Amino acid sequence: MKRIEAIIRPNKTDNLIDKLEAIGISGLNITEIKGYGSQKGHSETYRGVTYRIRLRKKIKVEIIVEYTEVDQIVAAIKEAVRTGEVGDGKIFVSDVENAIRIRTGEEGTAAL
Amino acid sequence: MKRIEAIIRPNKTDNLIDKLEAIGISGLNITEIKGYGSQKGHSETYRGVTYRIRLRKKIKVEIIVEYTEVDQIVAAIKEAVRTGEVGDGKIFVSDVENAIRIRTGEEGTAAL
Amino acid sequence: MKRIEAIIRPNKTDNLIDKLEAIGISGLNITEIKGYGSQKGHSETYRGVTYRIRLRKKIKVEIIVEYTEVDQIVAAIKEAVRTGEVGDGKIFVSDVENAIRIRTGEEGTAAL
Amino acid sequence: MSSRVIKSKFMQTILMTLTLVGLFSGLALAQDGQAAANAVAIDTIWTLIAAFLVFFMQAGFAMVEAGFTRAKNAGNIIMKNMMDFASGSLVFWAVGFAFMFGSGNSFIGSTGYFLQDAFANLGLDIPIAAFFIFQTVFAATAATIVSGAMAERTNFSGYLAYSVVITAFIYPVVGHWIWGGGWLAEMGLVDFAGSTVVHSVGGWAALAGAIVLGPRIGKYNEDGSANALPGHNLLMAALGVFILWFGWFGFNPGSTVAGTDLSIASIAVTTNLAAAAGAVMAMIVSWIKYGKADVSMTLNGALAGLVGITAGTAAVGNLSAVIIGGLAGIIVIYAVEFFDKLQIDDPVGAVSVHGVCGAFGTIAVGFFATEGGLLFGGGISLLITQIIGVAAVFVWAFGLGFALFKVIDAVIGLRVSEEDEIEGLDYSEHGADSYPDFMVNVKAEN
Amino acid sequence: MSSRVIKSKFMQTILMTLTLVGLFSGLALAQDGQAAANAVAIDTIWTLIAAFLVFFMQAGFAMVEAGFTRAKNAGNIIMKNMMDFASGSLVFWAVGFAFMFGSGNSFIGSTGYFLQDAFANLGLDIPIAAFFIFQTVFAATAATIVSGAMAERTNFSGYLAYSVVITAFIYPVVGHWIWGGGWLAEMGLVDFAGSTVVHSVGGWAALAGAIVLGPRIGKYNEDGSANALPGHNLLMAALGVFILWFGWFGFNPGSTVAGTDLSIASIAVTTNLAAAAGAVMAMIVSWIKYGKADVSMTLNGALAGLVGITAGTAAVGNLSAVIIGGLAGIIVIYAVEFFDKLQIDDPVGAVSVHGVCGAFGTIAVGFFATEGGLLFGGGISLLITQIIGVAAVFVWAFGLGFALFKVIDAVIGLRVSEEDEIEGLDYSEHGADSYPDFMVNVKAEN
Amino acid sequence: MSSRVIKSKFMQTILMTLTLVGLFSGLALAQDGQAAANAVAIDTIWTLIAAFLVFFMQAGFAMVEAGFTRAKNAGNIIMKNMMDFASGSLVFWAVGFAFMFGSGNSFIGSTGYFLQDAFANLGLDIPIAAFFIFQTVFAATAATIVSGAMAERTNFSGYLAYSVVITAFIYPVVGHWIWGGGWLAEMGLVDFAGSTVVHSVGGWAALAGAIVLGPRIGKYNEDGSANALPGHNLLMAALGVFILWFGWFGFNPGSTVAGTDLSIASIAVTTNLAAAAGAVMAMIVSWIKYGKADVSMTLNGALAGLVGITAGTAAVGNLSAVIIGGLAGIIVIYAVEFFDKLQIDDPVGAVSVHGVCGAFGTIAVGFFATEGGLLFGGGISLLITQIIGVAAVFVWAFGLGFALFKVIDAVIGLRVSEEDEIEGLDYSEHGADSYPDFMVNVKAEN
Ligand SMILES: Nc1ncnc2c1ncn2[C@@H]1O[C@H](COP(=O)(O)OP(=O)(O)O)[C@@H](O)[C@H]1O
Ligand SMILES: Nc1ncnc2c1ncn2[C@@H]1O[C@H](COP(=O)(O)OP(=O)(O)O)[C@@H](O)[C@H]1O
Ligand SMILES: Nc1ncnc2c1ncn2[C@@H]1O[C@H](COP(=O)(O)OP(=O)(O)O)[C@@H](O)[C@H]1O
Repeated sequence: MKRIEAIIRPNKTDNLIDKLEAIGISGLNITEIKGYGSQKGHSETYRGVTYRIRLRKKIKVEIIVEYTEVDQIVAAIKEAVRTGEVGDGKIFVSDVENAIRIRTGEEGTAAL
Repeated sequence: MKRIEAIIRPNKTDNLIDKLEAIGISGLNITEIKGYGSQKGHSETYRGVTYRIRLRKKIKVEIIVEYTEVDQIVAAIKEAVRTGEVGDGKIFVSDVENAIRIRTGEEGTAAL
Repeated sequence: MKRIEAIIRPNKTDNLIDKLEAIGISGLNITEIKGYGSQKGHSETYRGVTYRIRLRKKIKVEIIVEYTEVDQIVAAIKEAVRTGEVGDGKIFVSDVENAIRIRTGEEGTAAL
Repeated sequence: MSSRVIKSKFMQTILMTLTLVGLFSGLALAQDGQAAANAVAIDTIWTLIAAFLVFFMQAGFAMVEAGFTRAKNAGNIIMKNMMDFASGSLVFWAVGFAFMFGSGNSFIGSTGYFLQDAFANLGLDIPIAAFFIFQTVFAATAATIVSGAMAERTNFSGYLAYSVVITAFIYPVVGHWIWGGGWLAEMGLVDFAGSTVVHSVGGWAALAGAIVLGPRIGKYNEDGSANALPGHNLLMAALGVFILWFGWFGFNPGSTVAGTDLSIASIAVTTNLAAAAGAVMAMIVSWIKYGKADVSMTLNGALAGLVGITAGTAAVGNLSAVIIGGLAGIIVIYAVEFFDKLQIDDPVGAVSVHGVCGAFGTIAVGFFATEGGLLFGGGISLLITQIIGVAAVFVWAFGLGFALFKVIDAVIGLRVSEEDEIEGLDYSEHGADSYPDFMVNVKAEN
Repeated sequence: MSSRVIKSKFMQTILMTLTLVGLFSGLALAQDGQAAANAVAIDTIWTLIAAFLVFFMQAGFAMVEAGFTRAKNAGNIIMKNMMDFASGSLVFWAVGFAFMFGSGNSFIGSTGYFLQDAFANLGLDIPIAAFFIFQTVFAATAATIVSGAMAERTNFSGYLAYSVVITAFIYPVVGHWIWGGGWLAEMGLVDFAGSTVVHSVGGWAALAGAIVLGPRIGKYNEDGSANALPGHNLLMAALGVFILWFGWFGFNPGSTVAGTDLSIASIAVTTNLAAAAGAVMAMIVSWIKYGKADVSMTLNGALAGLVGITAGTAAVGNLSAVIIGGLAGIIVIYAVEFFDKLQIDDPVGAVSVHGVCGAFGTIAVGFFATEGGLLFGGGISLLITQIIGVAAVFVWAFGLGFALFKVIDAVIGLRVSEEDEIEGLDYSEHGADSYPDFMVNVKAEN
Repeated sequence: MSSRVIKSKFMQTILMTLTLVGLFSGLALAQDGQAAANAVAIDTIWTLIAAFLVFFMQAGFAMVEAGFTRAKNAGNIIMKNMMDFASGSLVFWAVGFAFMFGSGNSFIGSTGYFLQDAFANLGLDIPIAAFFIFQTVFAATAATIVSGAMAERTNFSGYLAYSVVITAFIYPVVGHWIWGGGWLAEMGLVDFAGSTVVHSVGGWAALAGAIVLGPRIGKYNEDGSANALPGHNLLMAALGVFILWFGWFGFNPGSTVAGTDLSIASIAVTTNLAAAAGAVMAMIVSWIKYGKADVSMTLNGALAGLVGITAGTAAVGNLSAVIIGGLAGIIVIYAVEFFDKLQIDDPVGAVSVHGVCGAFGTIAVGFFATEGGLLFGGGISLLITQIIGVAAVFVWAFGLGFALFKVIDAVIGLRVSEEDEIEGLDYSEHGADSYPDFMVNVKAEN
């Protein structure tokens, strides 16, 4: 099994879920994070003091899938969230050993 | 070392920590996430517009442990959070290469 | 590629980012989590009922890097956030198979 | 000079004098007319402004209750507070005011439904409409108190049903007893602005509601100990307390329904001193008991002082006000703990603040009243009257409230399902999320 | 007795009588003076206190608008509400008040810029300053209504420009027509506290603004259906509604600008009953339509009832007030849906609440006025006048508003860039973050 | 006719006339009585309502301070604001009022502790209780100002100790000097509603507190530059400003303590114009300086305008009010930057708003007063008096405040530990979490 993590722009979340729903993804998780990268932050002012915000709000979408599905999903993500501007984000793929569905106790692919 | 991630119902968090405390877990992390799965979302209405919330609030509990402890912990999680209804969640197990305790610099199992 | 996750005290976040910026890290992610560990929680009182908070607020900093950079970064983290008191946190290192930059489609090290 | 001439002169003079006096009196009356009309206008604007301030207490109650409960129920709390006032305004107009102030017997009034009566029996100079709006906002206060004690688990329809009945009947009847010329008024009960009429009625009905409902999921452990279910926004709760304190300056001084009655000034002073003393003592006692100055208890202490002084605000001196307020601030802490021990779950402390401190304040008048109070040589009779009043109102409000909630429970269902309670009433009752943009902790830490 | 003596005596008596009467009258006048001065003082404090309450409605509008929109724009909403009042206060002082109440023709006034005039034409007993401050807060209300409909996408400079023009010109002209002795006043239009003058003017300008701006990104789908962009804080929105309701007790009863006019009491009652009925009916209808009692619609319903009764608050009976308020509470729901169907995006429902219900309330006077209303045998003439007034004000406020927004769009730019809108106006317009400590959902769930 | 008869007739007539005049006068006096009583009632309700509005400013201060600081200290801020009012109410009753208004010398009063005196020296018509409650809420305002400058790092016990002393002594003494017939009153200082008495006293004590405490952790860098520690809730801060503005209509017009004094109307107008001008100018200047219209500075600008006009509100014309308010709105921005450069950390700008603009406003009277002001041909003497007053009060309030804070620091400890400050005062001082349901950013971004 593989873990696909996509760091994306928040306003693309809906697009992405629509797309993944369309290709029949059975489950995923969303986490709110702050990202540091080539996309620079911006400056705010508060009571006469200007300060730089170097982190940007990002969404991490995490999906555990059969390794055979990775390519299709990665392609779908790219399609759904790409704008071509700096800050579009990354996809990371890593290994997962096992998955267990708590409700039924099923393990492995059956648990997804 | 292994990473055990349990995606659970928020209202089971306490139960789970109690249980893990009881079996002597030394540490864990809690993250608030939103999950998409077979458990469907629900509909809300705002000013005459009804909209579907397809994500559910979930808690991710993450524990890094010696690989020998995995089975016991997985069993404990199942016991603590299972209701038998759709949406109970999943457990994912994956590999961790090394752990370092910042305070002491200890590495590996000693760092947990 | 490796994933370095550092669980640190929230008030050390700035220090850490400064440090990592200084050694030329190209990107990272920040997540707010709650941690359970040897550092005990504290007690609060509300309307005559005292209750124990056993989780502490922590920050998880996650960086995906070339495996050759791991040691330097781990050392930098230790330097930036260590106080020597219980609760300084942990660093976990694990494997990542691939990284993709959504904007360009670049893969592997080039995507970082 | 002939006597006739003298007589004539005398007559003339008398006549003229009489004429002049008559003329003068006529003008004087006209005069009197403008000054008297001014006096009525002064009384009217005073009563109205006080009514507006008391109306604003609705916002205070809503903020306190919402602040002291969890984010997932905030929308439901808004709805309860908004609707008990809105529906209460309508039913109090329809029947409540007639039951309370209509002519009738010593138990209940029975004329003037829909305000279709001059209410001459009240002998008011100000327009009946001014008195009516003032009484409307009072009635709504009694109703809204209950909301807090029943927060986070009550079926919205059931709450609406209850709220209509308390404003239409339970409260007006007590009001008639004490303010409408009923049997307690005849006994000489002193409850100037409603420690008992308003606050205790609300508080005891709240007690009945909390008992019938049972505690929130997770509030009490199997060993009987209580868990904290911390309120989600102390700042809003504090804002609510400030608003209530502000509104109380309408509640107490306004209860003269006369701005020409200069005791409004000393009433404002006793009100403020009691609230201050309540807050200070609650802070001190909580500090001693829990090791730290407790925010929510201090806020409750201020309210306790206000409720406590409400009965005697026009009857006691400043020092007595400080003592009454201070004692109320202490009592409220022990009352909160007491009900927790009985596993009666009252999320905002409504029973302790309004029921217990309302009763305390009413009885305290028997001790502290400068006229008739035991401590000022007035003997024990006032005290006995006060105690009778408190007891009678407890029996009525708690008893009727209990019966009502049982009936509602059987007919409509008083409590939401366990699943809905966990999910939060905002979603289950209103399909809403009060804070969709904010990350809300899915599980309070513990 | 000689006739001379008698005459003399008679003369004497007459003289003395006259003297006394004179003396008496003099004193009586002095007397009269104090009572009359008191009456003026009563009217003055009433007007001022009402003005303060209406001022406080600014806070209510800010909280409602902020609560009903997203967290990323809260700071911008604060700024708009603060600045339309602040700049409005200045321009209304400079020219608006003169346009509205100065002597002039039946279209516009033209004396008394910068309050440099006695405004004898108004025939006021109270100081002109009292009347002026009361009118200032009214003018600012009209301006601030627009802010809600244009929320979350308007360029701040553009908004400022608009807000100056409405307070300086668009509103005062309508005010002159109806309250300043203009042509609609001459026709006998009844708009006691401004359903049309204030609320409709604001509402129709808001409509123009919402149309010129276009909907927020993501509000409507390609198939024409609407998405919910839920407001970020229902508790603050509810607080805002309570504040507005509170302030309305200054808005309506205060519009007598006389505390000696005892109709202030019945005005307070009709105001409250209409608001209550509006909230109740909106709750019921939303419950039926959407399956659950909708929080935001119920809040809007209370406001709709208030706006609806504002024209007729002094002219209709209590039952009529309940009916008008209740109908407004129903109408507002259908109006919100109607504008959504037209894809006119009004985040807080300002057009529906203030424009539509303001017009409805004004026309309702033609039916329900106890004097002159169709239903009370007054014939159709008042109704026709009311309809003419509503139509004329629509043409003026919508027309001028539309033109103005088009000009601003061309010159300054009315809408922020897409990127700025997504990022939020707090950052793009003010470099700020209203809630830096809280985790804010980066994407509302859907 | 004999002269005797004539005499007799004459006597009779005279007698009758006198009788009648006496009768008339008696009645007239009775009459006079009602009108005079009405006048007292008008003054009393005006004073009370103003006092209630000023009381409500406590909520405003609490919201502004909480909004402008971080979430982890919100509960502590509530407690400070609640307790300085509560304990202040008690000590001002006990001694403060006697020091301020009791008979005494030109430095301090010394009769009427616990209000045990008729205070005939004040020559009031209204009940002393009315005057007392009005003064109580003023005293509490001075105290609460300090809280903001010392936010986020002050030991709660230390704060309580300070707050008792300022209300019991520091403030009443200045009050005596200026309003209690003391030496500055004798010199003819004009400080109508307290730019100096209330605001500068609070502001200079705040300055002392901020200096003794030192800056918050992380506020200043080693190179002397400042970091932003953004307030956690701009919406609450804005609500607070609206509440303060609202309350100021009690603060300034109420300071006539007479509703029959019709200058209340023009006072309300100057108050509002100055606030408006302050907000507008602060917005403009911040826009120019920082490139964007700054929310928190604009909010401060409105308050600066209000503080600035408070001294001269009854003495200056409308245009002068606009100028004073506008200048205050500019000054406050430079003052905030100035103190930041000195590394005096004042989280909410209390020193700049209340201290600096209070002093500015007092001096401005010397220029702008229509009677006695330099610009209106009144010569320089008033200006000199004003400057002397400002200087004397600075020395007193800053000096005594500084000494007091040093003593508290030595005895109780004025500042919490570094660990507690990082954790937040809600936990360390009160064992509480103000927002347990919300995810709170554990580190503000930067
Ligand atoms: N090395 C990394 N490890 C983890 N996350 C990263 C890394 N580099 C970038 N990210 C995440 O990806 C986001 C986008 O990266 P950025 O460099 O700004 O733009 P782009 O992806 O277009 O090159 C960052 O904000 C951060 O959340
Ligand atoms: N493939 C997946 N990858 C990651 N998380 C998943 C996946 N499938 C489900 N989840 C998580 O598990 C939660 C529960 O899954 P769901 O299918 O609703 O119920 P159940 O676990 O009972 O089958 C989801 O809300 C989501 O958070
Ligand atoms: N086994 C573990 N798995 C995951 N996270 C852990 C584990 N143990 C500790 N942590 C995280 O590290 C934090 C610090 O650990 P703690 O034991 O309190 O102190 P220290 O790191 O100084 O030994 C914890 O709060 C928790 O977030």
